[in-house]
Amino acid sequence: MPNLMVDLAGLKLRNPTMLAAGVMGISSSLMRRVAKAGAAAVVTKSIGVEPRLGYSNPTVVAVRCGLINAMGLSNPGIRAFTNEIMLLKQFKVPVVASIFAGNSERFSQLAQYVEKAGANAIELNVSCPNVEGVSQICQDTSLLFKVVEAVKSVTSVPIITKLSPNVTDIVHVAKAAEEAGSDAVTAINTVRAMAIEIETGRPILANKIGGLSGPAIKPIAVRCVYEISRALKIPVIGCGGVTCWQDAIELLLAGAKAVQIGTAIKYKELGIFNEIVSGIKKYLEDRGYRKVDDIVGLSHQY
Amino acid sequence: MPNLMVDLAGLKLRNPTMLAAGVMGISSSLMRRVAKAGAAAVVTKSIGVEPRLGYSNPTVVAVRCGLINAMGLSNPGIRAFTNEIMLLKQFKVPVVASIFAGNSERFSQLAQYVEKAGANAIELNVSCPNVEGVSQICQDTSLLFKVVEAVKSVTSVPIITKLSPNVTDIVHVAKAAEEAGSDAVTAINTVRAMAIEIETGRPILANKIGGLSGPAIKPIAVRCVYEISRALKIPVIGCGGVTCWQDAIELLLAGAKAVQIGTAIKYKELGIFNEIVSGIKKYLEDRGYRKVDDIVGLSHQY
Amino acid sequence: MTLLGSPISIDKIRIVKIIKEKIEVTGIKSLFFKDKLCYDANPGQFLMVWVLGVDEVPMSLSSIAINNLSSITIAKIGDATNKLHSMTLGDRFGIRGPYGNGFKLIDGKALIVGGGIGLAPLMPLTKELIKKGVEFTLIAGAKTKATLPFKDTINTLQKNHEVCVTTDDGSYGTCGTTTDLVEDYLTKKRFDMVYTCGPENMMWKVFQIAEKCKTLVQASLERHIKCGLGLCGHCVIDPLGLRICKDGPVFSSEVLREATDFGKHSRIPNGRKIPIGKVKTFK
Amino acid sequence: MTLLGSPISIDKIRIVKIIKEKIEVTGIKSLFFKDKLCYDANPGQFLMVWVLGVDEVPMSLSSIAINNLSSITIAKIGDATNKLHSMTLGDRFGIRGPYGNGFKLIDGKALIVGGGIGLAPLMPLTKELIKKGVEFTLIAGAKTKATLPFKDTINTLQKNHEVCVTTDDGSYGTCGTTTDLVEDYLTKKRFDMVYTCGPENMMWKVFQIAEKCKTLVQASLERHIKCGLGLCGHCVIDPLGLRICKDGPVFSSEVLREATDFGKHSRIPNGRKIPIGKVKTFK
Ligand SMILES: Cc1cc2nc3c(=O)[nH]c(=O)nc-3n(C[C@H](O)[C@H](O)[C@H](O)COP(=O)(O)OP(=O)(O)OC[C@H]3O[C@@H](n4cnc5c(N)ncnc54)[C@H](O)[C@@H]3O)c2cc1C
Ligand SMILES: Cc1cc2nc3c(=O)[nH]c(=O)nc-3n(C[C@H](O)[C@H](O)[C@H](O)COP(=O)(O)OP(=O)(O)OC[C@H]3O[C@@H](n4cnc5c(N)ncnc54)[C@H](O)[C@@H]3O)c2cc1C
Ligand SMILES: Cc1cc2nc3c(=O)[nH]c(=O)nc-3n(C[C@H](O)[C@H](O)[C@H](O)COP(=O)(O)O)c2cc1C
Ligand SMILES: Cc1cc2nc3c(=O)[nH]c(=O)nc-3n(C[C@H](O)[C@H](O)[C@H](O)COP(=O)(O)O)c2cc1C
Ligand code: FES
Ligand code: FES
Repeated sequence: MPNLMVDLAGLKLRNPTMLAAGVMGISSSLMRRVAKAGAAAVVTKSIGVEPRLGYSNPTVVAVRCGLINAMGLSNPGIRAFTNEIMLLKQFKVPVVASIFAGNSERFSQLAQYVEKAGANAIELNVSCPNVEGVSQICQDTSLLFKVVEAVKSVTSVPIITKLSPNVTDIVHVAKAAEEAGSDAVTAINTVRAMAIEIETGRPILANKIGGLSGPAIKPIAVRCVYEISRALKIPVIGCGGVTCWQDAIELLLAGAKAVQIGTAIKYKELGIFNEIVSGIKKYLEDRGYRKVDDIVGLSHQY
Repeated sequence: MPNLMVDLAGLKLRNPTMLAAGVMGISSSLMRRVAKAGAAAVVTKSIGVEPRLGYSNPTVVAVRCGLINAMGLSNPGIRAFTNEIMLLKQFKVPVVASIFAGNSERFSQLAQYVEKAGANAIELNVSCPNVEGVSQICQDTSLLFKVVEAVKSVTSVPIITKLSPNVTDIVHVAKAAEEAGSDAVTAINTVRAMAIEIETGRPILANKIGGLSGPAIKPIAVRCVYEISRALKIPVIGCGGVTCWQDAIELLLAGAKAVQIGTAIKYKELGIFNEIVSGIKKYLEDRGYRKVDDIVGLSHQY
Repeated sequence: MTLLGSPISIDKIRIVKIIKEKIEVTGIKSLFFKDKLCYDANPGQFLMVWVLGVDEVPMSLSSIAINNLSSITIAKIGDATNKLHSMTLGDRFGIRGPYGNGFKLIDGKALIVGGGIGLAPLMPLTKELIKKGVEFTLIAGAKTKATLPFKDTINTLQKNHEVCVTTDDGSYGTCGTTTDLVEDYLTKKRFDMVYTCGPENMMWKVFQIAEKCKTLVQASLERHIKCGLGLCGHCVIDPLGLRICKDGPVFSSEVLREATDFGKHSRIPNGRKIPIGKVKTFK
Repeated sequence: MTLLGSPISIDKIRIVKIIKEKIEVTGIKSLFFKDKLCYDANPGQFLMVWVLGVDEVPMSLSSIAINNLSSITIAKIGDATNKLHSMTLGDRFGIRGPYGNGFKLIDGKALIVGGGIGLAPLMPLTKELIKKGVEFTLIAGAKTKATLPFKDTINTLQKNHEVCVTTDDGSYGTCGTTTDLVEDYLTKKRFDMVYTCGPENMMWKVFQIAEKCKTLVQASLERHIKCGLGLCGHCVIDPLGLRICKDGPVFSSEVLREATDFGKHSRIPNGRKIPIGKVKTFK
């Protein structure tokens, strides 16, 4: 019986699957349901200091190989959301609070809030592809450095930086996060994309441009995880298009210590978590591996 | 009967479809076949000064929503290839010669060669995602500027710059190409990606990392074309994942004056060109448009 | 399961043309259109309706494939519904879906309780029950005669079914509320299922009465819908973590008993949970 | 057509294990493996064989689903084929395919002409012809006895079919070349089709003879295969623009007549076209 536990820079997971940020992460009840379905931890919707309405609908459009979304970081604000984190803690669900802001002060403020509420780790969303002020952070490594450093100096839980694929050199950005003290990175957030309805000629999303997720981006996620995990010492969490256990294994082999799952829930509902966990277990078992770490980054040797 | 003709910065096309670079473009016979199948122009395989073997196999891997390739710019070198261009001219196939090099001198040299051989236009491949020295050009706008300017100063046929989506800000790069005198741009080349075989843990491509093409990247191409065509005055050629006529229309509405087709040939063989041309024609006809230009960039108004 | 939404998946937006329109009463209008994917819809399922340039909002199917036409019936509330009301024959909007679970048909005898625009998903339900030979009684309520939609259909149903109409002011049918009548019916007769849609406080009262009378309920709930795909979580009902758009919109008694949000709390578009009375609703 | 290659498409690499091996002669070895997608393969189709860490090369199926096993038969030529020769029971390689068109079965009487390792795709062809009840004569040639593969199969075929073996040095069968025998047969007897695979100059001569004798030919050609998907164009035959991997590898007389590259020119891996004698081939 292989051991599925993973230690992510101090964040202990009973298996390597997590819920990705922004998917179902608006209420403790849904996140609890996700945890019951098998996810070892949940990442919340990205929360800002103030309540935020986000963009108007359509905020999501299905395309052939995935989804494009531009929610616009709608969220109830940190004060209202604190309650959801505390409820999750009652249910003993390991929770990673995703936070976003435009500068390091507000990031620090948010981090302190969610840590106090009981978050087991904090994911910094510096990579939302379609919100002014947030997408820029991961494009400016000195700003990113400041944000991570500031958050790190006021918190004691693990800090995870969520990276964007919409940059020329993701390794360069990841290194800045590492140097600034990030305990782990998540790769990747969505890829900037767009869909136009051809009968009307209209961009479908109210925000026109959004972020592509789902099967389409898995090969991009594999590449990013591979590149980053070879260059960094801190753990990488793989994210992007994981839709079956084989995809999860591919990301682990590429160098991810754990995987996040978002869009696939649309295709397979919450059963996806158990499907992936069983798949990973069987994969390890069949090949005589004892623990998940045994296969993390195995592809690097070639 | 709508007029399908398109004038691409002086390159006259009988319809808005072209063969994308690197697909079938190694021999005049295949390119002629593509033209017979309906393509208004063909772009050749990217040609360098010297013969080049490229990477060893596997050079292509099929993934769920497309292909990843790392051919490594294998090509017979400009001297041997000149013959293919001349043959194409005999058959009166409009030919866009794709060329690559590491610096502006060699780019100019190649440009003069292919123009002399009869190329109707030249596409500068400054965006191959997996070859050292070439991928860097479109990441360094001042180098790109030099290359385009140099080529422009020694040629009189239209110069098309092929752009990479693997940059933080594609509009910025496109503008540099325009300012340097590029007559048009093609967007997009492939997206850096990777596939790992999970039984063995091995990266599949010999070069490990390659470029993703096909349906997966169409929403990324739509976004790039939309962004670029709104910011530039020169025409944009859309490329990336076009697999049916609806995809072609979507790119035209996004702002492309013509579309290139590559990977879809794997799914639909050469019939794809006629399918798309008829689809565009019917679309225009049904809505009372007289020419392709009538719908180019229609989405910009919203 | 098709892993990759193919171009004809229900998630793809289809642009449809208004082929027929019908003003039900002032402020409530039905728009009819042709869409193949709606042919197999269940009563209670909804569409995401893309009002071009304005918004994308959920709307129940108020008729399904009658002479190939389906319809939505819209109460005029705000931007999107105003725009839909301003549209006429030949105008276009986008749809995706049908989404959600819809009502489960039962055997036996049903009580159908609809309030105002909440009657919309109940109209195709009556059609299906008739097809299946299920006996039913319909209670249709509205504030006044002037706000009761579907009068034609209700009148037609009256010929072969027990139908009670109530208005708060007695301007049409009997004077009173639907819940008064529900209490009457459920205590006097045996029903195998209560189907209800309408203002949430009405549905909540119906559910309380039905519980007392040991009768099962299927209620179609409403929350703010963003994605309609079960992903964003905005339409959640605590504490079970049920998504209106995917696990609902129709929930049965077993679930309603545990759904403490029901009748009490809702979430506003930014995701904050507030007491239900404070939510501006369309009814 | 499935637009999106699903995970079970033929293009997905499958890792297979060597379940049986057979040294045909020194330098030619067959490897047997189990693969469901090969069950429906046609004789003449090929696989792209991923020799882990070395190369990915085309190999014809030399047997198809015999007791669920299929095989490739490898002539030792260079890096990839050396590596395949060094592999043994339990070792693994990757495959995708089967690709290409394969031989078209005819009614009537067939002449099969194979040279050396070129006999590989012809072995499953004989099996299919037998199944279909098509009469055939087999001409199998090699340089010497020591380089003639498939001797067992050839011997078995001999029991019910006309079989001629020739070696350049006469060390096995008759002394001479396959083409000498082809000329003999075609001038003396009537055949409805000549199936051939082997060194290109051999096939070219066979084709010339067949043309003279007004007999149709199906020849399995070979060029440098990169993608195997019909995309890269490296495997092209001028001037028709035919791709070995997609339009071939088997071409019939109508095409061969126009294919001026046939027997004359080939492309080296960088895409340059050179006279065929100058290409280092595997035969
Ligand atoms: C499953 C379901 C089925 C529905 N069926 C019908 C129907 O058949 N007929 C009908 O008239 N109405 C129906 N509604 C309600 C309808 O969606 C809202 O009236 C409509 O969205 C209002 O949009 P607006 O732009 O006109 O109003 P706005 O000015 O945007 O808002 C007014 C109020 O409408 C509601 N609303 C707005 N946007 C949404 C949204 N995306 N999701 C849910 N509520 C929203 C909110 O309560 C809001 O306070 C249904 C709602 C749900 C959840
Ligand atoms: C459709 C087809 C079917 C084939 N079937 C068989 C078969 O059943 N048995 C068999 O032994 N061989 C077969 N071959 C030939 C086989 O692919 C080559 O012998 C093999 O690729 C040599 O690889 P290598 O690394 O050992 O040699 P290398 O040292 O790489 O090269 C030696 C020579 O092999 C040939 N070659 C190398 N790579 C390729 C390639 N990708 N595509 C085509 N030729 C190549 C070239 O002529 C080259 O000069 C077939 C070829 C084709 C096109
Ligand atoms: C509807 C939706 C909302 C999302 N919201 C957020 C968010 O708030 N913060 C964030 O960091 N990522 C957000 N993401 C990105 C996901 O966390 C994830 O990085 C991305 O979707 C790729 O993974 P997937 O293909 O498994 O969905 C969102 C994705 C979707 C589809
Ligand atoms: C096998 C293959 C080879 C390619 N070679 C080149 C090349 O030599 N030069 C170039 O500019 N683009 C090359 N491309 C990129 C295509 O021209 C095109 O930009 C990309 O594939 C996206 O379009 P598609 O999805 O229609 O294929 C190649 C693509 C493929 C699939
Ligand atoms: S509206 Fe997004 S989950 Fe229901
Ligand atoms: S090998 Fe690429 S087209 Fe045949």
